[in-house]
Amino acid sequence: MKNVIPVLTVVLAILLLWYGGAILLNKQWVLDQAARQDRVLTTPELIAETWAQDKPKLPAPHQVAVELWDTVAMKKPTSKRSLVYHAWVTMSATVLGFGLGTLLGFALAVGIVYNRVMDKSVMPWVIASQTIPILAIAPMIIVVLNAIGISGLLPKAMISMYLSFFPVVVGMVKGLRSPDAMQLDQMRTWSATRAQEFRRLRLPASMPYLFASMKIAMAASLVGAIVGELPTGAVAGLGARLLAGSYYGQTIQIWSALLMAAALAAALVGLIGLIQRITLKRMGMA
Amino acid sequence: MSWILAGLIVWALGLWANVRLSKRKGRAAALAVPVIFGLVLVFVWEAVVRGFGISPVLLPAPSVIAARFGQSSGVLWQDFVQTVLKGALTGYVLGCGAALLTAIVVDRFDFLRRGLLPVGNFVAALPIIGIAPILVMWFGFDWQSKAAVVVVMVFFPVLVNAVQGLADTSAMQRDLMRTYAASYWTSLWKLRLPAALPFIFNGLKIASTLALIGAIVAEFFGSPITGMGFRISTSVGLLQLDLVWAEIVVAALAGSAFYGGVALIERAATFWHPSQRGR
Amino acid sequence: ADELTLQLKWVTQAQFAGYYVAAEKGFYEEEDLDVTIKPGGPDIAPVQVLLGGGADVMVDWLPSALAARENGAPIVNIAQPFRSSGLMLTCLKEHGIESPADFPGHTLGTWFFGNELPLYSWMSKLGYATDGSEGGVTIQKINFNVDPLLQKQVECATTMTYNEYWQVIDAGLTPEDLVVFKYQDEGIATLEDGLYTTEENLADPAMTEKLVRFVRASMKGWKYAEENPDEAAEIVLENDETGAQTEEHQKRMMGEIAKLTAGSNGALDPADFTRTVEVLLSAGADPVITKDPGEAAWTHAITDEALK
Amino acid sequence: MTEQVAAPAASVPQAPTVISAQGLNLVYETSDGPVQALKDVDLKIDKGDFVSFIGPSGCGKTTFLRVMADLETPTSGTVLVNGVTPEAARKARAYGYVFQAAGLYPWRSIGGNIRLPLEIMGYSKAEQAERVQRVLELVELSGFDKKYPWQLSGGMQQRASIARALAFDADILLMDEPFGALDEIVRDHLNEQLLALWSRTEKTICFVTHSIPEAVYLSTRIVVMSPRPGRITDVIESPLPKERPLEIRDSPEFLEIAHRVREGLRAGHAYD
Amino acid sequence: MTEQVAAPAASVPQAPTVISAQGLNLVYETSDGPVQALKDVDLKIDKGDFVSFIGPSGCGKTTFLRVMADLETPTSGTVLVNGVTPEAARKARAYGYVFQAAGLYPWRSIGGNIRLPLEIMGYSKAEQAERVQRVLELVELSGFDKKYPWQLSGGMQQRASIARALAFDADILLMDEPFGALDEIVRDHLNEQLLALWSRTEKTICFVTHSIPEAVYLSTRIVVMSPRPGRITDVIESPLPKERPLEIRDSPEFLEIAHRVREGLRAGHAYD
Ligand SMILES: Nc1ncnc2c1ncn2[C@@H]1O[C@H](COP(=O)(O)OP(=O)(O)OP(=O)(O)O)[C@@H](O)[C@H]1O
Ligand SMILES: Nc1ncnc2c1ncn2[C@@H]1O[C@H](COP(=O)(O)OP(=O)(O)OP(=O)(O)O)[C@@H](O)[C@H]1O
Ligand SMILES: Cc1ncc(C[n+]2csc(CCO)c2C)c(N)n1
Ligand SMILES: [Mg+2]
Ligand SMILES: [Mg+2]
Repeated sequence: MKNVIPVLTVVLAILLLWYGGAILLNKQWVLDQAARQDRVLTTPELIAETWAQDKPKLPAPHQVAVELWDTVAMKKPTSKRSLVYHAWVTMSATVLGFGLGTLLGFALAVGIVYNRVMDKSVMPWVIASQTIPILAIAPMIIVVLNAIGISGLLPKAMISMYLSFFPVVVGMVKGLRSPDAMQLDQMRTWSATRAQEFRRLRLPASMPYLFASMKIAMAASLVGAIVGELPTGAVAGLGARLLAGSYYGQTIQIWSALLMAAALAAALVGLIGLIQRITLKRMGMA
Repeated sequence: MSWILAGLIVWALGLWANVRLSKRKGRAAALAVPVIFGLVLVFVWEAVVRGFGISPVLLPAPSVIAARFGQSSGVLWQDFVQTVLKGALTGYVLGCGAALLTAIVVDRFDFLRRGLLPVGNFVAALPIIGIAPILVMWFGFDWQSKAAVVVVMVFFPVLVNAVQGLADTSAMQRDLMRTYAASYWTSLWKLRLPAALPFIFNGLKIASTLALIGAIVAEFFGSPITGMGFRISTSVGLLQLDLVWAEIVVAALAGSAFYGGVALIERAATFWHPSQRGR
Repeated sequence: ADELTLQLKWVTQAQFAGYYVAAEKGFYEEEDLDVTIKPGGPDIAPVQVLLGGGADVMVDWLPSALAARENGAPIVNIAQPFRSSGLMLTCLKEHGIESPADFPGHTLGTWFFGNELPLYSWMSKLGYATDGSEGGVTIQKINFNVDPLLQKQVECATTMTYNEYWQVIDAGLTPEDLVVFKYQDEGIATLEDGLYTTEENLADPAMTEKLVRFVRASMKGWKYAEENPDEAAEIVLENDETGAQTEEHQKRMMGEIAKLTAGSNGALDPADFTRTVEVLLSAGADPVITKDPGEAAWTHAITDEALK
Repeated sequence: MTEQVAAPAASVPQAPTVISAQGLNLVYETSDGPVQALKDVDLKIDKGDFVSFIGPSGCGKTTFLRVMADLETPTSGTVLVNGVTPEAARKARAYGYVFQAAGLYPWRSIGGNIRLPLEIMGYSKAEQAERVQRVLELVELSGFDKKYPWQLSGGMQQRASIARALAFDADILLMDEPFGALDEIVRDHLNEQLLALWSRTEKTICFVTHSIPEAVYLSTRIVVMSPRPGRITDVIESPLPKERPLEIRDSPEFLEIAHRVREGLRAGHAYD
Repeated sequence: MTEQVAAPAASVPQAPTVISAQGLNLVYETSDGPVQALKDVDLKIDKGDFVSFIGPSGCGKTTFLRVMADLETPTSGTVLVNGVTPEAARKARAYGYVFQAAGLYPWRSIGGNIRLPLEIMGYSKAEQAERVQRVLELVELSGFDKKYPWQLSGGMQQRASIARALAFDADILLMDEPFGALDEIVRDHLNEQLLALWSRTEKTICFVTHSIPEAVYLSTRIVVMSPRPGRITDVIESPLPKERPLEIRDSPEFLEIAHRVREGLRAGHAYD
């Protein structure tokens, strides 16, 4: 609770900058329009108009707020015009992709830690895989998956998975290797099996790492889902909203979809944080 | 059929070689194993594309990509300069530099830390895909807007890591500085910055892959008629998939080299850290 | 019913009204067809979908279809519901461009992804370099909206008569603020929005038979849409899943689309095809296509059957 | 669990050999070059012996213990434990090992930490609970089994780690400076307890310490080692009786052995 | 640098008071409730004193040292150091502090670690080099100045940390179990060295230890503390002369003081 005042201060500062920025960026258009219509604007008029444009370069915060209110609270959540509906569509793909990515990442990490060949050969390629601009070839992936009959939620989830498995691999490899030499030696003196060593030492030791990387993975997964929604443009989801907004120059719509996406990410990441706190508390580590 | 068979055989051979090699010690083996893994991957790809007769419009074979690589090296180089050297690198340097300075300020003023970090986390959750078009609108079509996207993308990972790193000193290490009655700047310079280096490099490494991806993706939302992202997005429309893949190869090579470079510097700068000492 | 998948070139909008009308009004059903319409998007290459087996027919423009053909995609035009081109270049009057002779020294924006081909051909026909050098023009890639024009990042922008032009108007500019060059009027029109399938499909009698029925029903849809533009626009709106389209815009778009489909019974006019190929071949240094694909790139086999 | 290895052994005059090392050498390859940690080490330890290892820091005491426990492989030479290789002995769970630092798992309570080896070795739940209680009492930590390691002081943690090694029936106990972090009074107390346990159970104990009085008080034999390369310079048999009250430390025999150990140690140092 | 604080003091019969604590209480607020670490502590330390603190683990020895060094603020009571508050004394760089663990900075070599306080206090480069060499010799680590902490054994690290505290001219030396990790021979040697340094420099030394002989051997006064809440139960003045050969430890006076300390300690424990 100590954070409330600092956070509010920062938010306030951002709002001020935002309003100021809106004036700066939208000024040109307002002036051009006035010139075309032979009007002369006073400064207050100018400012008022920059904050009330239909298709501003940067919409003012209240414009976005009104749009959010209209599309979140005033529409039936099942309506195609409701942001809640689109957020739901994106969230399904995000969560599915996140689940798949976490599983894949976990499996790879276990393989890397327990198998010499994987340890030596896989990691450089895992890193290289993330330097491929998957976002750039997402459309092709969608098309190719479509061609072999996979469509709907799964292609989006696959892109999410591709982006989210990486932080999990990296974090889990670190976590599974975090027990120190002495702790491993103890297991040896008790002549514990590999499975016992894994369940009773490596796994619990890796928990803090797992949660930290799951948070990153969740955020990445959301980006993946949105990217997956872009090329199939006309379909549902926050990504489709962003795109449609962009085709028709609806900046306000873009910003509201964007803020909705950020809120969704914050909520999902917060959920993991909650699970983390409960789990670590029960393990006596918090 | 013969291609598929060949693919299977090469795969088995590669696996066998790696199982043997990974038992050996030494630099050469450590290098050979992933290389063999990669070569096998490429060969199997070739075999699958040829064996199943996959249309070049869907997935070109590596040999076709390689041929295109040679043919279009001029275009590839020009795109590389535009995207990587101008867009990604500039943005990376600016973004990481700004993040480090901010980290120090944030670390100095607790009020900012408690206010800025939660908001920062929220802002960092804004998908790049949504930000890119806006930044292109603000900063124009050329590399400046790509650099801006990269700045936004790398800023928070580096900031968060740096802030965490600056706080990662043990009570005893700080107490020692206290007994010396060291000033804030002295203890920053002699204790907290060195202690933060492993974290900072962690952030810099993450940022190095993000930078490239960010620059390329941003080009999807507006670019002059050059650049890797531009080429990828427009060549798909012309069905020049071989050129698309050649660009992707450039991206992967550049990204891996970038990451590797940062990792090398990390190794030199944090040689003392347990993670760099072991194994 | 027989299943068939149609891949559109762009998002759900009145540009594709004929197909949505045919589906909604039961014309496909009457032909015993179950048609799935897949919307496109900015980064979807319909040819890829077609060749990958994700669709049986696609809507594409002839220039990019021919370019794909040269790159090894065996695709064939089987019908041409659009007679005229809706492509144009829109400039702000304040930049002082009144005729194509004024282009040099200015920045022209166009979509890429195959859509740039007509513009390049035009410029080359005019004899202008496109690399921004002295006496030439600068080509700028723009995304599929008109912001760069409004914000003066380009001086002219590619627009469609039925869509982007009206976005400029909606933004608050008047027709008097603008100068437009229609490709149709400049004599460099290339064929848009045709129906294409693969050579492989055409070799399969069962498939051709299905395509015949499909084209017949689609043309019925188009003609219905031409006659009932407002109802057609409503149907399109119902099929838009983003919920982002507006009624006003779609009704206006349908009105403009009707002008482009007017005069086509669905059969490709070989003269139009030849003109398109000429325009494309005339592009100078880096031509879109290097040789005339000839009659292999189109067929009347389907329309002949369908229009019987 | 360990029957197949444990020799039948009663306390006969010539007890069977439990550990025998011959011509043991161990070289660590480090980035600074090789480090010879053990050089030509020969040693025989009989069943029921209490052997202390003493020597300057870095002389190879820990290394020797680790070799016995199959945590380190000697470069050359042979070690036999209960007549088999250290590996076989380890697999037969012949060892209880107390490490130089406590090394408790932070996510397990004290009770959970002590239960860990019992779970791994497959003791029944009831047996586990019973044993945990017993060893907690032995190290005077009853009532702390629900606490987590970070809620205990360093000395308490070290005692918990000793309890963990005593919880299961290993007949060889390897203890690496187990009492280093404790104050003198607690240390005396635990010394007494350890001696009592040892004479009750006939375990064989190898014990590393830096304290000369502690070594003399506890052991039947004291092994003095010299610094790198680690060699055994002296093996001192203690004539002290098995029954040892704390006051024995003021007896002349005691002081005399302590003196001998001190001399042996001093020989390994550079000073005077 | 420290002149303004250091009292002029020669070894006159009634040396000036360097540290005086009165009615000191310190309570740690923890999630398990408050922990009283120091209760009603009164103590006076004169210039040139060598004071040992001894007591069971967790009795508040470290806490008391930390209060003196202004690393902890007492809940109530007053402390004066050189007649000023601990904070002012700290700012005047009156302390050299040796922590319970070595706490070297891993990114600095041994030489770099010892140089650290010298750099901060603005010694000239030449002076720095000269002092580093001198203290390295003192703790027998000459030749190791280019090594990094993790390349040294625990005992060597601890000696480096002692060297670090000796490198600059603090006239109060606070040492928290500095010799805990060392073997007996090295420990004896460093004890001698420390005594020599002390009698040469007239520093005031506060020294925490668990070893009774060490406390008796080194100190002019021994402060015995009892467990929580930490109180001072006894302050023993040593009649031993300033000149102390190692053999003094066998003298009757020595044994008699040791006995008194042991009795004081035992009173604080639960056993017998
Ligand atoms: N894993 C290792 N790699 C390289 N050298 C090692 C390793 N472990 C120990 N050494 C070196 O081997 C020598 C013996 O080490 P060991 O730990 O056995 O000493 P010790 O007698 O237990 O010392 P201490 O009393 O300080 O615990 C030392 O010089 C040490 O530096
Ligand atoms: N930061 C802290 N927060 C809460 N309690 C603390 C803290 N530091 C010490 N204590 C508690 O205060 C008491 C005194 O601790 P202190 O470290 O002074 O003991 P000590 O005499 O130095 O013990 P040792 O000989 O083990 O070093 C202990 O019970 C300890 O648990
Ligand atoms: C894949 C693809 N994307 C966009 C266009 C350009 N385009 C043609 S019609 C239209 C609809 C709105 O006017 C747009 C944007 C294209 N030809 N192909
Ligand atoms: Mg050791
Ligand atoms: Mg202490």
